[in-house]
Amino acid sequence: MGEYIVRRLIYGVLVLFIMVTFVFVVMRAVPGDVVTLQLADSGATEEQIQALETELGLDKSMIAQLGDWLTGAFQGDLGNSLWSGLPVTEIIGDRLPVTLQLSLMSIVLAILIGIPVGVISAVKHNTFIDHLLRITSVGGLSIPNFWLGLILLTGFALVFNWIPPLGYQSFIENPVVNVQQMILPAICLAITLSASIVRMTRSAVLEVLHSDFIRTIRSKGAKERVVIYKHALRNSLVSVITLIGLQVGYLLGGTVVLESIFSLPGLGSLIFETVSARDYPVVQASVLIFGAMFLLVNLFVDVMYGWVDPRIRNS
Amino acid sequence: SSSDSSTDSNANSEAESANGEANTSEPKYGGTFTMVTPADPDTLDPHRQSSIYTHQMAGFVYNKLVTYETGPDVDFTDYNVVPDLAEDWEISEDGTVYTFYLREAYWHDKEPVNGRQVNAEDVVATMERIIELPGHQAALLSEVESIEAADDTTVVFTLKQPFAPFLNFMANHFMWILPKEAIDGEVDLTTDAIGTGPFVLEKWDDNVQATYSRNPNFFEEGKPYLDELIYKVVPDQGARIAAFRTEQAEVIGGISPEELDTLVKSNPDITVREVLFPTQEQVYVNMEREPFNDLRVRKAISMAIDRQSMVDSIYGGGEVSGPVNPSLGSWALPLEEREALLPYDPEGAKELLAEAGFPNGFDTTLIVTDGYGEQLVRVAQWITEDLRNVGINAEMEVVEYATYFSERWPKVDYDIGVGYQTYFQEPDEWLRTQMHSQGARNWYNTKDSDLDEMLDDQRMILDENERLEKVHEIQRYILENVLNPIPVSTYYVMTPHQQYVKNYEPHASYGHIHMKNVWLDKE
Amino acid sequence: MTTVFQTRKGTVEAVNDISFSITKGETVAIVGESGSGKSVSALSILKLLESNGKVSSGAILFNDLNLAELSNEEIRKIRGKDIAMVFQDPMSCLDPVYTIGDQIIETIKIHEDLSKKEYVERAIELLRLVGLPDPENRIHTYPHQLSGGQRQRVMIAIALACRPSLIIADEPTTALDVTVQAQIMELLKDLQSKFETSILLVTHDLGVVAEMADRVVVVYAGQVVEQSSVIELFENPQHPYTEALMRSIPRIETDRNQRLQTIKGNVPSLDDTPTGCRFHPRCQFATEKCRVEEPPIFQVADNRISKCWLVDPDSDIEISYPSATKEKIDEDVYIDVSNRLEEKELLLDVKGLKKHFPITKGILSRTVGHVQAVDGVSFHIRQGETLGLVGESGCGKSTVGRLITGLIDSTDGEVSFDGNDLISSNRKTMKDLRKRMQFVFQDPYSSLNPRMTVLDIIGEPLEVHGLAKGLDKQERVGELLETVGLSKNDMNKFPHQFSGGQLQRIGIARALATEPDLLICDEAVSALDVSVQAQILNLLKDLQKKMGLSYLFISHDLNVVKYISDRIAVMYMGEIVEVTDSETLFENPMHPYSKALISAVPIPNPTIVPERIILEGEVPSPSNPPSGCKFHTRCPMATEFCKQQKPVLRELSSGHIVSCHLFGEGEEKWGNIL
Amino acid sequence: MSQVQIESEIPIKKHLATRTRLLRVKNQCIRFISMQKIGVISALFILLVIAVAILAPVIAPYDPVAQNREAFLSAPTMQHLMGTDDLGRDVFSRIIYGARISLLVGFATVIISIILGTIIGMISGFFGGIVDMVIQRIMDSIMAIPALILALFIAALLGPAVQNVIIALVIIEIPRFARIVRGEMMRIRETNYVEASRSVGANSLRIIMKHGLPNMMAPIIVMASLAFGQTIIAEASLSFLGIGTPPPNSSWGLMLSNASRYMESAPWLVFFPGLALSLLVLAFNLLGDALRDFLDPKLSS
Ligand SMILES: Nc1ncnc2c1ncn2[C@@H]1O[C@H](COP(=O)(O)OP(=O)(O)OP(=O)(O)O)[C@@H](O)[C@H]1O
Ligand SMILES: Nc1ncnc2c1ncn2[C@@H]1O[C@H](COP(=O)(O)OP(=O)(O)OP(=O)(O)O)[C@@H](O)[C@H]1O
Ligand SMILES: [Mg+2]
Ligand SMILES: [Mg+2]
Repeated sequence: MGEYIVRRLIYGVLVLFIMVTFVFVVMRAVPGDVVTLQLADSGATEEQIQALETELGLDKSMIAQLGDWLTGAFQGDLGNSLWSGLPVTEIIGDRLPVTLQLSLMSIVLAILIGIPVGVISAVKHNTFIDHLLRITSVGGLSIPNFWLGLILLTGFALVFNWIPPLGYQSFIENPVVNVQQMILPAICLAITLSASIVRMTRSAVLEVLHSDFIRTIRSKGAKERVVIYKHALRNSLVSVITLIGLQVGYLLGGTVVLESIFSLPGLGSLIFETVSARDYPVVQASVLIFGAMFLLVNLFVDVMYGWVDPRIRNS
Repeated sequence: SSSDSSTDSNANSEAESANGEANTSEPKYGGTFTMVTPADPDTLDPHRQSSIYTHQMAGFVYNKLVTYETGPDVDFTDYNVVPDLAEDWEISEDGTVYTFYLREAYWHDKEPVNGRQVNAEDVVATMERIIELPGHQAALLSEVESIEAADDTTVVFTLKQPFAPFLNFMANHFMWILPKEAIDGEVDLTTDAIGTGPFVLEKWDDNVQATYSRNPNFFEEGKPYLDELIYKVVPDQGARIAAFRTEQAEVIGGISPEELDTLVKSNPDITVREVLFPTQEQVYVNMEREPFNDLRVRKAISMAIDRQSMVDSIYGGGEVSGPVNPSLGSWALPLEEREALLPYDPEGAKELLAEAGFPNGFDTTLIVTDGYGEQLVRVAQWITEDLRNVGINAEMEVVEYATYFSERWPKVDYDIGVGYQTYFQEPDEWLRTQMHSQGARNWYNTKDSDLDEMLDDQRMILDENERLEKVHEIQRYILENVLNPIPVSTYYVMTPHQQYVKNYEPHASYGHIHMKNVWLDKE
Repeated sequence: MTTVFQTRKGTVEAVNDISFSITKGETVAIVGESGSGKSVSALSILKLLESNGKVSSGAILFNDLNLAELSNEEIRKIRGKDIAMVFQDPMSCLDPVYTIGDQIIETIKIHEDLSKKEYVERAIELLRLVGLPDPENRIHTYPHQLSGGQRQRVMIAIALACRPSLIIADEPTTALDVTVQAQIMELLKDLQSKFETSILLVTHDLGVVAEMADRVVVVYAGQVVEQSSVIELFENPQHPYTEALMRSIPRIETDRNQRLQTIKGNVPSLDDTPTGCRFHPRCQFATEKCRVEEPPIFQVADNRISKCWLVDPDSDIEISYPSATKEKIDEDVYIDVSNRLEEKELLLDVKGLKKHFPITKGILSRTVGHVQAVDGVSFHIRQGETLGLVGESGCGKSTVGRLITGLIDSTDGEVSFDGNDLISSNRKTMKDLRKRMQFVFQDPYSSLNPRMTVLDIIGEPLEVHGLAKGLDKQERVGELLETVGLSKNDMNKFPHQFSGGQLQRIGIARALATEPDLLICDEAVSALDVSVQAQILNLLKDLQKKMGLSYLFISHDLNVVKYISDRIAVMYMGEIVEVTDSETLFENPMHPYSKALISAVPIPNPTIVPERIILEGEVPSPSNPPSGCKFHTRCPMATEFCKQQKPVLRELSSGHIVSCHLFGEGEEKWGNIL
Repeated sequence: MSQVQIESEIPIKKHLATRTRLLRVKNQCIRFISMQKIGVISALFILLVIAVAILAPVIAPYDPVAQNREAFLSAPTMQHLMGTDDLGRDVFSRIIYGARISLLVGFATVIISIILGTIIGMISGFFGGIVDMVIQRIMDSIMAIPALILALFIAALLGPAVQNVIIALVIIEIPRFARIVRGEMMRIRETNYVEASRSVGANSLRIIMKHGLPNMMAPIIVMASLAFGQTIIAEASLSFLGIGTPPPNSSWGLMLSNASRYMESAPWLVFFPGLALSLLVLAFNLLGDALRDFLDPKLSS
């Protein structure tokens, strides 16, 4: 397992490298550059523009820039923002926890809703409840979460005269306020995710319920509850976990929209802001972090497999 | 620059009515004032950033040598220069030497400045920094030959030649005075600010909020009244309104007129400040491209636009603007004259087009960026429709902001465009930067030697009335003979604040310089 | 104890009015072709049917308790405690995520309240009982860490956990190799005698029945057609179906020159059961009465019933099976060709063929070892000859087949076909040679593209080799279909519209399309029911006679191989250990492995008690084969020498080649060492 | 004469074969209709939306960009069934035209990414080895960036335009299709019927085209119908963030984005486009589900 994790990490670094190179090249290839953007309205001279280019290190060849950046990145230095001059690590350090917490809360919420509902749907297979739950879950997948976010926010404001407290506060600072701020966006994100978890749990549990070993367990005289929760669910978890790993991508994407609706200073809105400012290092680093988050979650998912399924653990 | 000054962002406001009663009662001390805006700056360094957010936050902390007057009796657009850090100043006869006498003021009590007294060194260092750094602010001091500290409290500016806008430029928001320690790099100006202003920056969480506390050593005795000032970022309009409703915010900005209407209907108590926006929408054409080099076509475009209906329905009110923005008060042409020179006359437009050889109109592309927010895109759509009505089929192209601002607009790569201009506070800026053939922001290929000459002349006229005449004359000339960029309209910014907020008398210049006077009438 | 089922599945009846009984300590076998309702009957007893099925009428009496009427909760208490089950596929019948210890303990926990320590002790004891070595440590292993045989032992341990009085075993050995099957059967018999448990054995293998059962229930299309004691049944079957079934399996003693008896047609589908006697459409003796009237169950003798009008005491029809069978045999006596084989030309010559599959690891696909799937195999096939290739699962049989046809590249060795070297030949020659060498696959369904019509499937080789197109192709395909006994009209159908036997005929037709000289049949009949298997075997024999084909016949079923092959090669772990003609191999196997293999084959004759050589342990991993003679780890006669020195193939007598130290130079050296 | 007759027989037989195929297709349709009621309803709804989109100029009561300067933000009335927006444009007409954009983005994205994804996946899955290794790493790196983030990145860089949204979404979808196709190809490559085909001498191209493609259609179709829904939502999200379809087009996402400024004063602006969007996505998801069930041999028997 240890070797496996190391291998996956190396592999992840490779993937991140391709990704960053892609982002790096694309950002510089498209129209709009940061120096003009900063100096266009000041009537700055050629020399001033060049001086700024040199100051920002943008006068070097693209390969040299990439090389510099990567060298820095390996040492944990992601460069400085081209606009504020702040270290990118610091900027991201401020934003990352928000996105992480939001994602985490949504995943937990989604699991808490999705798995039990999925199991019920599978057990009540082909009954009215099952149909209802299935349709609801497809419905959950079909509602754009930004729409849901808008409606929840306005709805709460109009009906209860309540909105999440303004001004993001971290969980450590003020857990109560923090949770109040995070809960609505987390619900919006969780709804889509839990809908897919319901569907996946349902089909996985159904499939497992039809497998041979379940018959063995029944033939032992096990109670139905044991059959379902101890055996069927546990065996279905691999597919559910896989799904969560894959859906984390959607979830992280969704954070962008909800962060903007619920005024949360997260990583998603950071990318959004900095892409149009052509703040290359910040965008590169944010994309990198998102990629790394995705890969780490999936690595974690793979490690979870081992925990859930001994066959994978030993191979 | 105009880059970050989205229309939604202006929280400035002007006392329109009923400010008498506010002043009758004694100001109360204390309380927290929360200001909610759609965004905040990337950096706090006021000389490196022209963003309105940077300067709004700078205004709480820093002072200039001179500033503008604010108050119940002062109009939002009155640019009356009054003392700030400079207690007094003298101008030499020939208008080339300005001597400023500093008052006794102390920096905020923060490391490494630790509340020492402000001296001339600080001012000189600041001015040198302004000149050295690339950017718009350097242009404001371009006529300055030397800056010297005559003694600890006296600073002398020597100009290359008489320069009418100088004092006005000294009151410009770029002129925030910084402590020398900060300029020497002992303070991280991107994230921190140590000034002399009414409020002390306690903490800034980028994109979340900035918290300020009362400066007990502020040089204006007894001010400010507020204990705490919070500058909060809430990008979503709905959330801002909700925050206002729930009294989590004292004042909010960037609210669409319709939503404001709904808000006022449900909360009749609230006060809405209505002020002229210090910039305007402009339609500009590329004068090097056919058929826009033809004055008749430009006039036709201008006549096609139903300015008043547009500003009323999109912004909920405003007026026809001119080459100098109406927010500059008397420097702008009087409203009647603007309306007369920029008429709405689709039939006339069609005739002019026919005269110019386009009886059936023509096809073209109109660029706009969404970087300033949705309103401008709506304006562009409105104008597109107006143009279509006179036969100009303009296909609208929404350009990504960075591309717009670094490739299209400054490089004059477009047929027609619709955009905002930066918030200039000097007629010279409005006219010369945009329309002089050498103008830093002449991004329209406008060239007119007569105009160039007139523009050069007016900056030398030291007599204010004489200069005013000249500026008006230039504007008339522009509207009749040049007409690029084509002024569209200036709208009223409507800012709601809670009814218990008193003395909230904002000014058109950047920096919320009125906040030192504000107090809260609540327990 | 009498049980009667009537199970309804939606509208279909999978089991129709079945009655049988089991007494204490007795083994009753249910036999029948696939789909006849064996498993459903077994599952019905414990109400373990899928949710769409239920026992609709009848009673299941267990010690006077009617299981059919019990509530779910009540039946749950009986499951595992009084009646336990063992299922066919040990791979899929254990929960993969819990240790075997947990799974055994779970059973005990459900029914008995003991302390934690006692549970573990009980589990260990059970594992010891079923002969799993090192049970103390093994209880912590997961199912996937065990071999098939070991898992089946665990299944039995679970079944035995609460000392049930009845074990229902549904095809408990079908998924296992013969040698392992022999181990398990031995174990079951042992345990039964120890605990006096009754066993209800569900199987389709008459050999297993003969060996294990006391009484037999024959089912056909959901009905019991015959019930009798095992000896009587094999001696004198009373139902034409039973009779036909027994005739259609090739046995070791079956004359290779005779055709196998087949049962025409297929098992009827459940939604389309024939009227009258359900067997009548396939029955040689069917009369008008059979067609319309369903026969009742006739008591033929004590404890012996048959559901056939033929045994109706009032009936006037005389039955004489032998004559019926004989008539068939007369028709199709084969000319014994084996004598002339020597003269025939050499068609395929394989020398020192090796295939090592690399085991890769890591992102860089580092090779960390090799699976020595085929490790130096040499044999030859003459024109018109059939070579059988037998061996346990995973020994490399299929790989040999693939290597010969060039579907995979060999690591080493030579293959020459009709004088042409295959390995070094270029693409073009290779393609031409392929034309003459065709494959018939094990699973007829999966080897046919489900989205192609039969015309396209059989036409594919014709197109690929540019033999026929358009109309010609259609004609050729039509001919081929007729050759394998199908109709021209089937051309435009899709594979799913055919039965297994028909599909295999299509597979054969495809293989014949290019008019090959050699057919490689990889387990070509293993997936088929016995009666269909017989049809295909007959077809293959006919084709050989007609077209002079040669076969490389790969199978693990020794009875089948014996029946069809002229010579047989026995493989063990990628190596050939013995080659000889089929008679000799069965009469006088030399290699200990061949001996064990042959002795392990269940003989469908209850009167014969086979002398079994039970091989210990499991097949070693081919990626890490034992040193010396690869068989030494399981060989009852292994010596120290075998561990060190690899034996070579030696011709002991004409055409009889063996690789064992017991014969040849090893003997002397062994002597020396001792 | 005889020559002619023989020749004419081929087309007849060919025709017969085609007819059997058609018949099979027809039977499948009938089976689908009888088995998957919800799927049929969804398909009908989608067809309806497609028809509405095509016939938009005929159906829509107003020009979607025409500004009625007499009626800004008018609530639903008989004249404007779903009200008007902030520029006085008819919401109903805009929704009808908006269907064009949603469907255009959906179809273009899905079709282009199916084609490219299938080609890439086939190559990767069939040839394996180093080719597969390289392709997969590239696909991995695209997939490692969360979809919306990648779209946001690309669309924000390229600027707001429908074709840029499609480019962004295609880049996102390609690896997903490629992965499925690759997996299917690897599975099919190992099936007995491919081995059988190889054993009769068929070459790679034939195997890919005759055996590969037809047998992976089922998962591709299911994937495609689900991708439709995701794509439509993604387009809306991008438009919501202001980097999708640019004004004055009437994309649903864009309408929602504008409407968010009038949540209180003109709730119908949020309600109708949101409803249209959800219904269409729901229909695609339900259809995808129905197809999955239908095409899954385990469930369809
Ligand atoms: N859950 C079910 N739903 C519908 N039909 C079923 C179900 N289970 C079994 N059947 C049908 O019942 C019939 C009998 O099946 P059963 O499994 O008992 O056969 P079997 O004799 O055990 O065959 P095999 O030797 O292949 O195991 C078959 O035709 C099968 O298709
Ligand atoms: N492509 C492959 N890669 C790696 N190992 C393989 C491959 N194909 C077969 N093997 C291994 O080679 C050995 C021989 O396999 P093969 O299929 O030839 O056995 P077999 O005798 O035909 O078995 P069975 O009776 O189960 O069909 C097995 O251990 C198998 O796991
Ligand atoms: Mg069975
Ligand atoms: Mg095999």
